[in-house]
Amino acid sequence: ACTDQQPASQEEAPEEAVAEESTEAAEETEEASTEQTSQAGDAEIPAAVDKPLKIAAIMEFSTGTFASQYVSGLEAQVEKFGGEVQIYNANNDLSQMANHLQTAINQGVDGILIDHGRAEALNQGVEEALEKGIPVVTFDNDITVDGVTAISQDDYSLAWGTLKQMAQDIDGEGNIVYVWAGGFTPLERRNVIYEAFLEHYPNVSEVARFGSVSNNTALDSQNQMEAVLKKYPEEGSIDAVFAPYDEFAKGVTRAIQQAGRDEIKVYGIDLSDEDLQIMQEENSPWVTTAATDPAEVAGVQVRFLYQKIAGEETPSIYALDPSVVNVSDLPDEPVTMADVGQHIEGWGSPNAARSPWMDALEAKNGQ
Amino acid sequence: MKQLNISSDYPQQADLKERIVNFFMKFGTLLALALIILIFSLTNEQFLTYGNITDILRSISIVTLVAIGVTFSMIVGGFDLSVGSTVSLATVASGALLVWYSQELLVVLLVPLVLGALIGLINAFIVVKIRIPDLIGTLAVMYIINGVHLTYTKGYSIYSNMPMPDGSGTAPGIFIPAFQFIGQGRLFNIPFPVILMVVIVALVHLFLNYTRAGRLFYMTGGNKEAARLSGVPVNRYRTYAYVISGVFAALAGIVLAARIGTGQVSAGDPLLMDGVAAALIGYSVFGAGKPNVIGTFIGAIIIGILLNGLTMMNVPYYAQDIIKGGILVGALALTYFRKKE
Amino acid sequence: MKQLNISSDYPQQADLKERIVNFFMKFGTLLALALIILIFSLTNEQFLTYGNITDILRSISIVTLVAIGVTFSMIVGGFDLSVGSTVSLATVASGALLVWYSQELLVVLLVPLVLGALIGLINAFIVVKIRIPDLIGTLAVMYIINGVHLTYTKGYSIYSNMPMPDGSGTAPGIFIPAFQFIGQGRLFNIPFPVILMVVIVALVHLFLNYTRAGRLFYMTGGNKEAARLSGVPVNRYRTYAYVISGVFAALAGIVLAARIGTGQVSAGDPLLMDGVAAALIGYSVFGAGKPNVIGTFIGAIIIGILLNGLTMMNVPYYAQDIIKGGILVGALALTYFRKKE
Amino acid sequence: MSYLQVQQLTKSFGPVNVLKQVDFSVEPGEVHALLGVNGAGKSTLVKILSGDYEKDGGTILIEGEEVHFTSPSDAQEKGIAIVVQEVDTGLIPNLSVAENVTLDLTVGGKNSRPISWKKRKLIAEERLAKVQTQIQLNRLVEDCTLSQKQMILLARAVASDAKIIIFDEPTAPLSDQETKQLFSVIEELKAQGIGMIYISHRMQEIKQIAERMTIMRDGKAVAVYETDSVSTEEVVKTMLGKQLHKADYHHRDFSEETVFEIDHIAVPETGKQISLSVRAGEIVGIAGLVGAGKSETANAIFGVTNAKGKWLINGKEVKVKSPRHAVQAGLSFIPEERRKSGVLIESNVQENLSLPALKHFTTAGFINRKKEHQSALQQIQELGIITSSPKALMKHLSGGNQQKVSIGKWLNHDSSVFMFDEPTKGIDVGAKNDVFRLITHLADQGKGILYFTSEFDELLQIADRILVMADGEITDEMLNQEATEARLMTAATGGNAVETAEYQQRLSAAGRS
Ligand SMILES: Nc1ncnc2c1ncn2[C@@H]1O[C@H](COP(=O)(O)OP(=O)(O)OP(=O)(O)O)[C@@H](O)[C@H]1O
Ligand SMILES: Nc1ncnc2c1ncn2[C@@H]1O[C@H](COP(=O)(O)OP(=O)(O)OP(=O)(O)O)[C@@H](O)[C@H]1O
Ligand SMILES: [Mg+2]
Ligand SMILES: [Mg+2]
Repeated sequence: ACTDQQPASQEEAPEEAVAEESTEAAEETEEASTEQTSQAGDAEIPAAVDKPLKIAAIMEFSTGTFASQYVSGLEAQVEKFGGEVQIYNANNDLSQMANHLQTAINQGVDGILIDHGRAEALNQGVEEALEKGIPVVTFDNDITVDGVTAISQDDYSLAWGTLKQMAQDIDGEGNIVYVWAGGFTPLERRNVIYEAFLEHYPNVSEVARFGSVSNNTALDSQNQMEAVLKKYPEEGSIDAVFAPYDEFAKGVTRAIQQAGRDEIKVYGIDLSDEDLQIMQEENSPWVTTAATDPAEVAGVQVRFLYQKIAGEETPSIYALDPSVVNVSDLPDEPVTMADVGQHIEGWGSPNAARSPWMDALEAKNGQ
Repeated sequence: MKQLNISSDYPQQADLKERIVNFFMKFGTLLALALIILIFSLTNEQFLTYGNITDILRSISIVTLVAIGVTFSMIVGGFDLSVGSTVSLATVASGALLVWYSQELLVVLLVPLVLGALIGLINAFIVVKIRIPDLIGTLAVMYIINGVHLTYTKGYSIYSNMPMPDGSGTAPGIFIPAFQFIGQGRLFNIPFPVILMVVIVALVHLFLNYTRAGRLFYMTGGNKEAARLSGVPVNRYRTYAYVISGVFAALAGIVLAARIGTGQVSAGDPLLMDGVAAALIGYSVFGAGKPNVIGTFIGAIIIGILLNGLTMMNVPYYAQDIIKGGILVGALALTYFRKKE
Repeated sequence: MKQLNISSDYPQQADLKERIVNFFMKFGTLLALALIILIFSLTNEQFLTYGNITDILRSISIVTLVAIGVTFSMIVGGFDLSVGSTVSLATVASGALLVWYSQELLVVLLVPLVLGALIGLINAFIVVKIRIPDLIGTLAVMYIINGVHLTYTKGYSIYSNMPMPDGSGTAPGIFIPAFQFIGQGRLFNIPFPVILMVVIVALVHLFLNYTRAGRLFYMTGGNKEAARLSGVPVNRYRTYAYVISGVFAALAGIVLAARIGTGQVSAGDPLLMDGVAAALIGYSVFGAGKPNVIGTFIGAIIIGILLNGLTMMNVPYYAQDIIKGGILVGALALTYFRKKE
Repeated sequence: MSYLQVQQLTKSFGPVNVLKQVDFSVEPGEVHALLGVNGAGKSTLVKILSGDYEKDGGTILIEGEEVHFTSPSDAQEKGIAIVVQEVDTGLIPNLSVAENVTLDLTVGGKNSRPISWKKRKLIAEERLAKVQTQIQLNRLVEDCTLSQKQMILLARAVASDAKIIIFDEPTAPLSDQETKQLFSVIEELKAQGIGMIYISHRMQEIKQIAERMTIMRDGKAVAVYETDSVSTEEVVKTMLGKQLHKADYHHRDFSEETVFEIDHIAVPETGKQISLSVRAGEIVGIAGLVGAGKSETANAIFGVTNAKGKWLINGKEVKVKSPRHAVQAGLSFIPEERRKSGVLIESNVQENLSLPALKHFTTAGFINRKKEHQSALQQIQELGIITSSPKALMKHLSGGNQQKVSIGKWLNHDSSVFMFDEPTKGIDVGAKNDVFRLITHLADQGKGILYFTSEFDELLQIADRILVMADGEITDEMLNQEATEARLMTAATGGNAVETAEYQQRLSAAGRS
């Protein structure tokens, strides 16, 4: 499924906006997933993974629902494989993240997962890890050291997916509000697409922009959105809000709901159980979001790592396909992350990066 | 007893320059506030609407509650850095009680308040009894409480019908409307948190300025040793102050949870700085030169108005910080400059 | 002249209990540190390896630099809340100079340091000249600097070959290796930032204790009035302290940029708390009872070791906070409890 | 020609004119005393001379040349050193004794040079020896006693090579012996041709060492006298602007019932036990040299430090675990260090006065501010406290007036026992007389009084019974009629428990009238 949708969204994205790596990623993805998505079978379990492995997960931050679900995804998959995962949380501090990477290497772990962060800070550590024979799989960062598998949720496609839906809904013209803050790689990437979007749709104009990321992002966004709503009190003066981070979207949605301005629609990025609930509330202004399943991302990342440990070939780049979730596609009864896939085509890719022996390994450790 | 009076009354009239300086010392901060309001209402006609004013007040209600607690700790000459984490804990606790344990309103209100009081007691124990300096003692407690509330929720925020973190299905409870009313409801078309805030500010003001206990708080902070020798149980009052600080932070946490309808982990962290800033700005209001609740309230209003007005003017949030900082300095410069020659 | 001893030296031999208490007051913190190291090295054989020790030292090098600055401001009886934002500004400035303007190493080092000194001057102007209380004055500056550095980069972090925020193509420069060496290089198999840190700690220690200027800093902080009356230009020394604080924060920012190879916006924020905590723990080392650089260094080591050891023991980061807080309280309780009866 | 000459000096703080065209001069080798009631402006005058404050008008001449001081270092350069009245404003509490004594070496000026810690200690030791003192050089100043702090300041001033040294009430915290030491230092300085300004409220001292005196009243220098050619009465009259009726001790009657008794209270700091009793209406003096442990004992009795033992008020045992218990039980305490523990310096006069008895001004938890204000006004009147208003901050009051507030605040409180620790320290003769009258008045109302002091003459003046304390223990006891300064001094320096037993015997032999 993912191979169908990806190129489609690529084609529609304005050329100048899409960084080259993204296109490359898409191409490699195609290969990778066909190659890796082989059938399950009772293949022999490689000796290298047939023992409790110690895995380190180096995370830039672990607050927010996305991170929480990602962590439980990691834990679930590693546990199924009989290993143990240790979370190193840098709490948004890059140098701490580099320190943690070093600590993990000193600990002599069997494999390292990296979530977010930046190449410049981590390259040194990653190289050292590889030298010491510790395989590394990264998620959503720009590390390009040889021998590392980098998976990403493709922020460019995420942004484009939801923006495209917005463009269709407002028919290519109108006043929009943009919630954004810099300093975070994913948000910066999404912003690249947004700037391109504005150029592509000259009739869409941004009337207000605000946003800041703190531990209380949703409430801050809510307060600021209230101010914006007060500034544009007439119905129809705002058509839509683009909130490329679910904490933004939550706050904005609540502000709109409480002001009774249901005519304004919210277009977000990311999805969690909580987000689903908010979106499914009656007359929720949050109509569309683009997302990948964080637990799924984690699963793929862990499986790639185990493949590496087992000595199998893995691609250097693998991009997970984001899906655009429209509330209209969901049924009336509450949906959870677990069953989004039943309603949204292309949601999740449970068989990505799955080697034949993995089922056996899972079965063995699941008793 | 023979009366012996050698005091001579000094001339009461100060000269003009003196009076201008005095005026600015007293009203500098208020003047700055008035100026800000003027500018915003000129540049934006929506600014002074009833709806926007209540919005601003509602948006500062939580910070004001935190800042009142901070004010109490400052009055007794202490400092409470743990308020932010207490807000987080209270938010998460009320969320957990509602969603995980489907408790009744009363329980949902009481438990966080008791937790807040407990944290206050811990702070007091560390600062008053063990005598660790307040800044570092409450900093340590801040770490601990942050850790506790995150460990308790395993890092997850708590929301209605969430899947349980231990994987045991869906949480049974929801954020009941009666609870949400505390953060989102309206009475006589005034947001409930605004009413709550104004009533509390008024009560605390009366308490601090017109009651014996209030006076003793101030005396304790003025000179612990002298107050103690005058028979004031200073350690008890310092303990009270930390407990009150904890309870107000917990109350802020409850209002926060009710407002966002989520038991958001770490949600209280950003409130510490703003709460402290509000309390400190309060020093300068009316030239008080000491922590006082009306000043704190006005400090919170200044911070809230800036956020609202600048957002309306579409100033990016980071540039807002510059203006916020600049206005802080400006307002305070009026007050403090030339204070002591 | 006849000597008449009015000082009545107290009996030199305190009783045993007294001596134990004194011992703990002096060495409580170090004892706690030793205990922590013992526990970690018992539970984890990797802990006391050369690699891990240098890692720990490298990981605290940035915080130590910040904490030294904070120590200076504390020595003169002030407080500098703006150090975190100064770190961010310096980090972004060196990033911008490298990546946007392809500048040479010398420029990349000098400009942030000058910026740090400038911020120090602004702080000093506000606190010393306008007499706004240090906590709130430097808080305001913190807001302003945060705003300035975010506005400057439009909120983007700066990394090699990034697309320019104004859309004018790709940035010309990169993080040159000579610069990265500051954060990531090694000399004699010791990480360069560790060498930098140790040398600076030693120099600052010598400076503070064995030079005239160093003592004047302490005198200024000990009793501003008495120092002034003895002819110390206290305001000048307070100004120096803020400037030094700013310069050290800027230096920390440079090392941070070199370490992460990015001009990361807001990167300095988390350093404030840890820097302050390190400086405060330092009070208790050797029972100094006042800010001192060796104590600050040991404070930073304690924080660094806890983080490293607990991570190795697979304690979730939020539970680490509980332990961090607990150990802070424990170490300080040894020191402060029974200090004054 | 005078070495230092001050002409038409004026100074005001806001609306308050503190100095009104003051003329004043000092010759080399002369001790020039400065006298005046509390708040007369003495400290202000010398603070201007030492560069602390800037003058508003008038001229200061040194050797005939006009000088302008804008900072303390200006004054130091011109050879003016000062030993300040509030010792804590002259010392750096968190630095060692050695460093405080050698502060000038660090600060700069002509003596400045980098010195090693070892050298510094040597110099400090020498300097302290010059004022005949030894103090542990490593001790932090904040841990030193008041008299030690005073001697440190003194050592520094003497070492400063100044041409003029100003002493602002130097002997207030010193014992007789230390005062003697100080005087011998002063004599030596005189011999070296150094001029000194000496502020004190103690007439005998001034008679003893000063050549001339200038009397200040209400911000004006009203008279200059040669010490030898003027009587004490004349001086006091000029100071106060009226005659002072000094009350001599006259036998007072008091009831036989014991109002307050302490039984074997273990004083933590001295490690000694104390027992004593006070009858209703009796003034019991506790005499002792500085360092005898009087303050420690007083603190222990008032529950400031946690002492163990038995307290009985009106025959009933009470628990005194903290000052609050003591206050509730009916004790009042005027501590020695008023700025530190007697008054709240940043609060106003009215709040200070009402503090211990705040309950009396409270109905249902609320303070009756009008009543509070009225009461404060009345007390300011009665005690002669000089202040612009009851709302004035304590820190703007002169030292003596602060002391009056420190006493006055207890008068609203219905205590049965009053404890005074050096209550006359730093207050002028008029005020001292007022304080004595106050104390006698309280005693006449049936209160028990405990009066701790090292000023033996004061006790002879008002105490009905005197206990002598040495090294934390009571070594002698006598009725006023039996007391002489000599006997007090013997007991205070060498007295021991045996003597007390002897005394008891002698008393009973004499039938104890
Ligand atoms: N900084 C100040 N601001 C306002 N008034 C002041 C200040 N300093 C002193 N005064 C006032 O000036 C007057 C003189 O004070 P000063 O300290 O010189 O008296 P003094 O003669 O030294 O008295 P004492 O014997 O009590 O020490 C007092 O009335 C005092 O209240
Ligand atoms: N900080 C301290 N630590 C230990 N002992 C002290 C301390 N301060 C004073 N002492 C000792 O306690 C005893 C009493 O001291 P203090 O000078 O207070 O007595 P005092 O009789 O009240 O004299 P004063 O006339 O100064 O009030 C002395 O032996 C003194 O050396
Ligand atoms: Mg005086
Ligand atoms: Mg005493």
